[in-house]
Amino acid sequence: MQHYSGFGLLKHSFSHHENWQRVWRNPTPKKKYDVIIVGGGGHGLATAYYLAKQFGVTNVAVIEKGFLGGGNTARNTTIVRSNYLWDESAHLYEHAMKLWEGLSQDLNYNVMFSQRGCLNLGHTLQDMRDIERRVNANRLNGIDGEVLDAKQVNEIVPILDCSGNARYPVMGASWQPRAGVARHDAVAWGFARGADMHGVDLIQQTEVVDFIIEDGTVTGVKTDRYGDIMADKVGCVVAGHSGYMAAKAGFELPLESHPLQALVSEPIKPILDTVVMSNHVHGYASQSDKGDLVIGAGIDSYVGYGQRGSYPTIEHTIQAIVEMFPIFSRVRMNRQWGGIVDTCPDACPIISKTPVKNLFFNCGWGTGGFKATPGSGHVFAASLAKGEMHEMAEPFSMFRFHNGALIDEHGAAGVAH
Amino acid sequence: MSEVNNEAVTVSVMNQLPDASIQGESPLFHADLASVAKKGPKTGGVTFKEEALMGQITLRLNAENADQLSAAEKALGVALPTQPLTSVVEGDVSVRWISPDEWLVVVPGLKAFEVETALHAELSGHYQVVNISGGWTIYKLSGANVVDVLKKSTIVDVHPSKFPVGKVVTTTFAKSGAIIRRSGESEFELVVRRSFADYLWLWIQDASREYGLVVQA
Amino acid sequence: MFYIYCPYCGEHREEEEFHNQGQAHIERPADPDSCSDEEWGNYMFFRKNPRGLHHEIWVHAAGCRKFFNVTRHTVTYEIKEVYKMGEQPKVVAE
Amino acid sequence: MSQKNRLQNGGRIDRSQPLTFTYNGKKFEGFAGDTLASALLANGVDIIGRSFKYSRPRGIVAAGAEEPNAIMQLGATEATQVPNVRATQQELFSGLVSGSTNGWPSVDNDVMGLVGKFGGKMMPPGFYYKTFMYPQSMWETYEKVIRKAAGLGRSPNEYDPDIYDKVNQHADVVVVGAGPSGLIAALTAARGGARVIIADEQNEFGGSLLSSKESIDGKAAHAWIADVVKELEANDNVMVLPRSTVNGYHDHNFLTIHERLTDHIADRAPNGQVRQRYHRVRTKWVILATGAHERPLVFGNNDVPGCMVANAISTYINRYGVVPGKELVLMTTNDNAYHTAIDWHDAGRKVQAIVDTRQNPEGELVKAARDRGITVIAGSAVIDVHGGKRVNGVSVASINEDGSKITGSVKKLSADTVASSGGWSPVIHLSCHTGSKPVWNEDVLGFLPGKTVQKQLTAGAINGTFNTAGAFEEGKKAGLEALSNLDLNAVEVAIPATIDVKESKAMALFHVPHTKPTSQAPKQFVDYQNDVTAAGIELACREGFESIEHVKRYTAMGFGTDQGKLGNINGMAVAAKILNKSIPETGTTIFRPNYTPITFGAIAGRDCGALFDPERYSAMHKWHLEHGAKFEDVGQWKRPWYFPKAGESMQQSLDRECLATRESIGILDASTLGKIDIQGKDAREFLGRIYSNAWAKLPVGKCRYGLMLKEDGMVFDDGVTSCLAENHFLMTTTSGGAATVLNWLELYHQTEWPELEVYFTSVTDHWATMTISGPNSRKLLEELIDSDVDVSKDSFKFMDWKPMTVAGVPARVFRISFTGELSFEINVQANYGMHVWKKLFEHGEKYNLTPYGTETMHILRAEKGFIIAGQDTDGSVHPYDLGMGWAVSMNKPFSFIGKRGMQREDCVRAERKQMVGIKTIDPNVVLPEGAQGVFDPTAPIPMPMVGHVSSSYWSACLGRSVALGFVKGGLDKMGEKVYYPLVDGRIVEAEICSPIFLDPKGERQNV
Repeated sequence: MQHYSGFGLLKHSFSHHENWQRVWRNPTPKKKYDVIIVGGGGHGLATAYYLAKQFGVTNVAVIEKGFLGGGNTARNTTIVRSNYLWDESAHLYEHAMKLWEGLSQDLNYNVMFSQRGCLNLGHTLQDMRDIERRVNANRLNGIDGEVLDAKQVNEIVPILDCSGNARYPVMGASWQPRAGVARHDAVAWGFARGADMHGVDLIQQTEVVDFIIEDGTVTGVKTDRYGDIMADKVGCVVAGHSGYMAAKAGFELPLESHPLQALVSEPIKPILDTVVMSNHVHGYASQSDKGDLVIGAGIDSYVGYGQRGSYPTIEHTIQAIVEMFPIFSRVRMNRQWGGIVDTCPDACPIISKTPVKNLFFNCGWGTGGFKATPGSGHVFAASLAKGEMHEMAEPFSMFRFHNGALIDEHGAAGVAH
Repeated sequence: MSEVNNEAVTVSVMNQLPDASIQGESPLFHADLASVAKKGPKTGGVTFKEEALMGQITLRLNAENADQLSAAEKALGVALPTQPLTSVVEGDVSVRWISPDEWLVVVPGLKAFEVETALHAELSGHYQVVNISGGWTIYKLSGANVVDVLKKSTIVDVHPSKFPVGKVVTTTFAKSGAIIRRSGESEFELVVRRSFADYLWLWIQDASREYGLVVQA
Repeated sequence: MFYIYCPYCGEHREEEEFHNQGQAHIERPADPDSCSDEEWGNYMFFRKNPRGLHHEIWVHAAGCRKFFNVTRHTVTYEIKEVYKMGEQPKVVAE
Repeated sequence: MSQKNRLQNGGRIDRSQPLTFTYNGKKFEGFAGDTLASALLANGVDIIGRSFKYSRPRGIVAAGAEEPNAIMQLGATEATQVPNVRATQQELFSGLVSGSTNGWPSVDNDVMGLVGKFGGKMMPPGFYYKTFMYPQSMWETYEKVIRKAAGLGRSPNEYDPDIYDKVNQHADVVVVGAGPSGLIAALTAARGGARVIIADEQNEFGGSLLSSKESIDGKAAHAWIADVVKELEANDNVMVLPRSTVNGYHDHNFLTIHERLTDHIADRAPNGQVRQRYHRVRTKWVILATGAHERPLVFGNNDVPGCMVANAISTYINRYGVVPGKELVLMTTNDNAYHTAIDWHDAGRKVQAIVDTRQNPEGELVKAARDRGITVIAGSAVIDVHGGKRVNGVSVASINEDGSKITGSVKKLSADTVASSGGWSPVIHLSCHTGSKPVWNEDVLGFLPGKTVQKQLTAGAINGTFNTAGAFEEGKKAGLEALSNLDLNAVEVAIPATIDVKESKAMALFHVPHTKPTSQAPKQFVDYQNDVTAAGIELACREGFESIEHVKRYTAMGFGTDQGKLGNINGMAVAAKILNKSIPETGTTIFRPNYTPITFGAIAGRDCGALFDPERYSAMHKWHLEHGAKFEDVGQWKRPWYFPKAGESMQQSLDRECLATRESIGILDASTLGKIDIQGKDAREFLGRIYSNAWAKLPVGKCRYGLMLKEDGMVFDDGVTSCLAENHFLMTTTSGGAATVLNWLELYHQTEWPELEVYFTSVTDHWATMTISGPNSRKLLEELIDSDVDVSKDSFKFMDWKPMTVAGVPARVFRISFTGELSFEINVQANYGMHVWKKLFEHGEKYNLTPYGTETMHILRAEKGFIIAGQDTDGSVHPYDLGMGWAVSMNKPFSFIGKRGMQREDCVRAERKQMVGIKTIDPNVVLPEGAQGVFDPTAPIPMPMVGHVSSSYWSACLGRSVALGFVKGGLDKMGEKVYYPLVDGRIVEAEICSPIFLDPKGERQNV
């Protein structure tokens, strides 16, 4: 097993880096697995990793139609925070946060998790009430959080326009110091490498075209490249494509897939040291280690699988960024892109059994999936291993949309994220 | 105050105007456009005028109901434009198509109640007449650069081939909305909501700055 | 950004004038009181969400304020058909 | 330094207009018509920056948008700083101040360069994923160092003094690119009567013609270009946009064009002028005539300053009169690049050799070069470059036919400039923006635009048609096709005469072999800006990053500000080679907007600052301003929040406003409430379906409060609706909810119940609404109405409305109350609102009529336990949760919206959070809104929470705090304790009580 370290780098530099091992194998799938994970994004890979590493289920395959981590994992704005309002989601995201805090070491792969703090700005009295409510709830749930006034906000982010002259002046913010950003691709790769090390087969460029269902129980999947592959349990973790896959299994989900856009500026020297988000002015930004301002746009209103959205969404976002950070007016936007986010009516995910026995879905993360990656993978793995939902996953059953036990996180989910 | 009764509909109608001794204040009243006009430039690419205190009436009815159409024509003295996005002008009455079952009737402010009453008197069946004179005002924009200002402000195509004289479009205007009617080659009328009037006035001043803005009182 | 034909105004307008209102042809159950929780939940929340042709409602919010149906491809974003409320689509998924 | 590389004659520069500029603190001179890059090259500036990872010295390699290295900081003042401007695209102006973006203490002597030299070996792709992990606590420190090293230029730290503009355009045809194909396409479309926009990113039209000595119709190309532009400009239907980059191609043929109006004149736009204008274009057809970028070859040390793309050198010579060196070695896989050697030679400088990778090159250009006495070394390649801060020589070796191996010995040649050409990559970026996947073409050796659903045509080099004659033909064809698609008649356009030069077949070579394996060879750069080498790509593939997307992400290839315009295809070729696949098998290359970076300010346009979002005002707004109101943002409305008198604190104002209202009379501007006029015989039925309570029997002249629910049973708006006449109602909504509610009504009417005869019209703005509230309000009202109108207790009851004339203005007066006091809501036509408002004050002075704002309104209603939708509701509470079952009529025949939803399993369970009053044990403690309640404050974290405080105020009238909030099962827990552990460590003890703190019997409003 190849351990990564600075010393390893030095050693390999003497052999011109010719002897690095593959980070993962490129296996031909077996006929049957204990668990098949459909979807090799961050959540699917994390699920496989924890299944193998922590729950001892190593006869596992992850089947990915494209390349590992190529969906929303590759397209998000990398924000990690756990300051959600309701107990159920706060516990889930905080569970993820705790895993984030040791993830690089656990994976022996630097996911560059940078706890630089996150400000959620308030611009109206109601914003401030919501902030106070959320921070109070966070603290009683054991999640770090503070309510700041405009002056304190300005001390943390001097370049933010905290004057009273703005159309919607900053009145204050919630502040979660442990929040931050991570290197999104590295998260997928780190989990993939870890899963592979523990024996998980990562099958790329292979699309699951259907489920094999007998008497209401899933027994495997049909693939475009390797035909039928059988499994005792199947976990479907395909984000924006969840509705499409659910239809294959014969049911609908309470979600819609929408375009979610993001953009980056050209790289500039370090100037923004925290994550700044504003629901009201409707934009958020952080600065990557490479120097790009990473800016999230709002979600487009229509169902869209095109990985692109409408231009006014980008315009509104940039107006918001210039409004919040007037000094960025002359900085330039480099690139924009879009992801496909599967959004639930209550802005919370679905981690759930389904009408098909042994078929489990983990989806509906909407705009907030990245931050939950390790937590989502962990509780989903626990659920798959046992065949019963983990207690933290329990409230996120898809059947809450029948009985009405929704967990409305629109406020905390915010702009996007 | 009267209650209009006809076979099917019972609605409350009132003359909402006080006597002439009380001056109405249009949405831009406080901007004192008369002084602005006096002090400001007399020539420029864009000319602005608030057609203040006009009477505006929303009329809703079924355009496929010939009886209602003729009743409306009788009351207004002009047939409703039933072609989408068109308008008619007859004397001091203009009617803008808003939607297949909605028109905006614009008359001099003092005539609004009379027209309202006439419409109630003539119409029957399912219809709605609402005096909205206080809620809207009319901005008249004209001049050589009027199209340039509109292109900054609205997303509809204002090229004469697509927006001929007489056409009416309800659309966005900056971050608000307007009912835009081309009233001449280089003249447009914008019907705008009262509460957005200041914002739009600010916008128009900004958008026309490079061409020179002439304000008429 | 979409360019949407409003069947009431009779011309194309920019997407900014419209609001999307979600999947079309969802009928409110005639007798809600007799619905089970599951049926009512399905009506409120469960959606087709297709990758392909989607029948959806748009409203010409900044224009004539009329609601109408659009058949749109959710990958290419092509609008295949626009039709009024109460009408059925001619272009449907195979 | 004088302009040592400037030619005496030729080019499109104006030698009579010298311009002085500053680079890295030193003054230089260039000419009008120069770019910053051409002026720097003219002055012999070799190093313009340091590379980002290895800190290697870098020079200018290209002449346009594809330039990866010459990334400059611009700006003479702090406020006008612009980071990351490509010197190749920045026109020179007098007084331009520029500097390199990396390098310390200077680009010429950079300390990090040493680190790069020795540490570089430890920085293969992905090195940071493999290290900096231990100890965990050190990451923040490592990160600071990494961040500092990255980032290119810097943001200004002052506000932008310039203004930006946005214009909406509509066209029949947009032609992107004004090279030969674009010009002819535009000319054709324009002559046919189409509305045409032609945009080009450069200051001059002509595209590739500007870089060559080619003649058109027997005259100099620029003369022909001038004629075409003249004709286009004279046509009213044509918009000619130079200095305008089509940056994005969006769905349904929507384009964004970024026009730079003053960046070529000065740092800051001349007074009052717009710096940049953004065009949002909807067009029926798009003709992409975007040309092609030449690909450099990948070889050892190919980043030493002096290494350039071949055609860039021709551009500098022919367009700018600059020869960027003395001794040239050209390496090429094709005939076309021979132009560069010929141009160089004809400029009087030495061409050391043309190194042609093909075994037997023989085209007209090869002959032309040989005729000039230029040495052509065939079947060979430049495998290494020598020199540090400037090329001083190259190593050349013969290679085999497919370019995979060195076959002969290595020979050294002296040179200060190395040009390379690996062929041309069509500029397909825009066609990718809408999701179209490009297709590899073996003949072109490049990607061509793929299938698209957009109405898109292409012409010229984007199709791999690289000769001018072909470009003209395709331009005309595209123009005619657009006309035909537009149902316009075809027109005659003569194809200008060109001299056709026969070129022989090019070789497919991207990555030049070396005597050593790639991993041990000198660094062979693929992506200059991100320091991605061929060895790095090979390593990525070896490690299992086999998808090209993985390769790009692992190495950062293509993620620079140039978005891989030069490097992506070479990188794919390197990956394909090691994976033993073809290029198309390796993947494809997808580009996203923007084609080149765009100023944020330009995208924001005028929609920032005061115009960021409309401010909505009521008819009495000016009065509020004049009376010192502080405003609260409610939706887009500016509502008076409170009216402080001189020296008053906010709390003092509120106390005064509250007491004045309860003791005598207060007045609120309530105009912002949403108001909807509803008429029709089914209006009543409709209300019954949309509200939770009953409307069937509400008599004319009466008002009723209603809750509006979503289908899930949760409250989303509320308000009073009045029966004006049998079939006529006036609905009020919350200020923020007006548009949502109207849309909600229309949604249900148009999509569910079109058979109901009812019409809705917004009258929010039409009525000015003012509420007088307090024991003296009737007295005041009586003073202003006609004496024959009876507003006494019995004839004008609570929840009645009446028409009357107030201060001479016809009004509808509603006797409704949100304060619990005797209240009258006066509605008058908004143009008379100010008149009535002022009259009320004239008469109200003696009663100490006190204006109050939203905050006092909130306090007064909270004392009465009235909810504010949106503050006390959050989409998760139904009427029973609010203790408002009285506002639900379960027996209505129609199953109203929300009825079924609120009966779902979870909605009827016990222990739901219910709204109650909360009385702090210490009456002086005002709970913060948002405080979370617990039953057991000693429980460990996570402490079970039972509900939050939604409204909380100091009540001057009661002399204590009052609060409304949610408590699990609260309605059954009256008198029980609840605790609020606060952020500051305090635990506030409180008692659950009725939400009605004041006048529980409602006597005050019934007087």
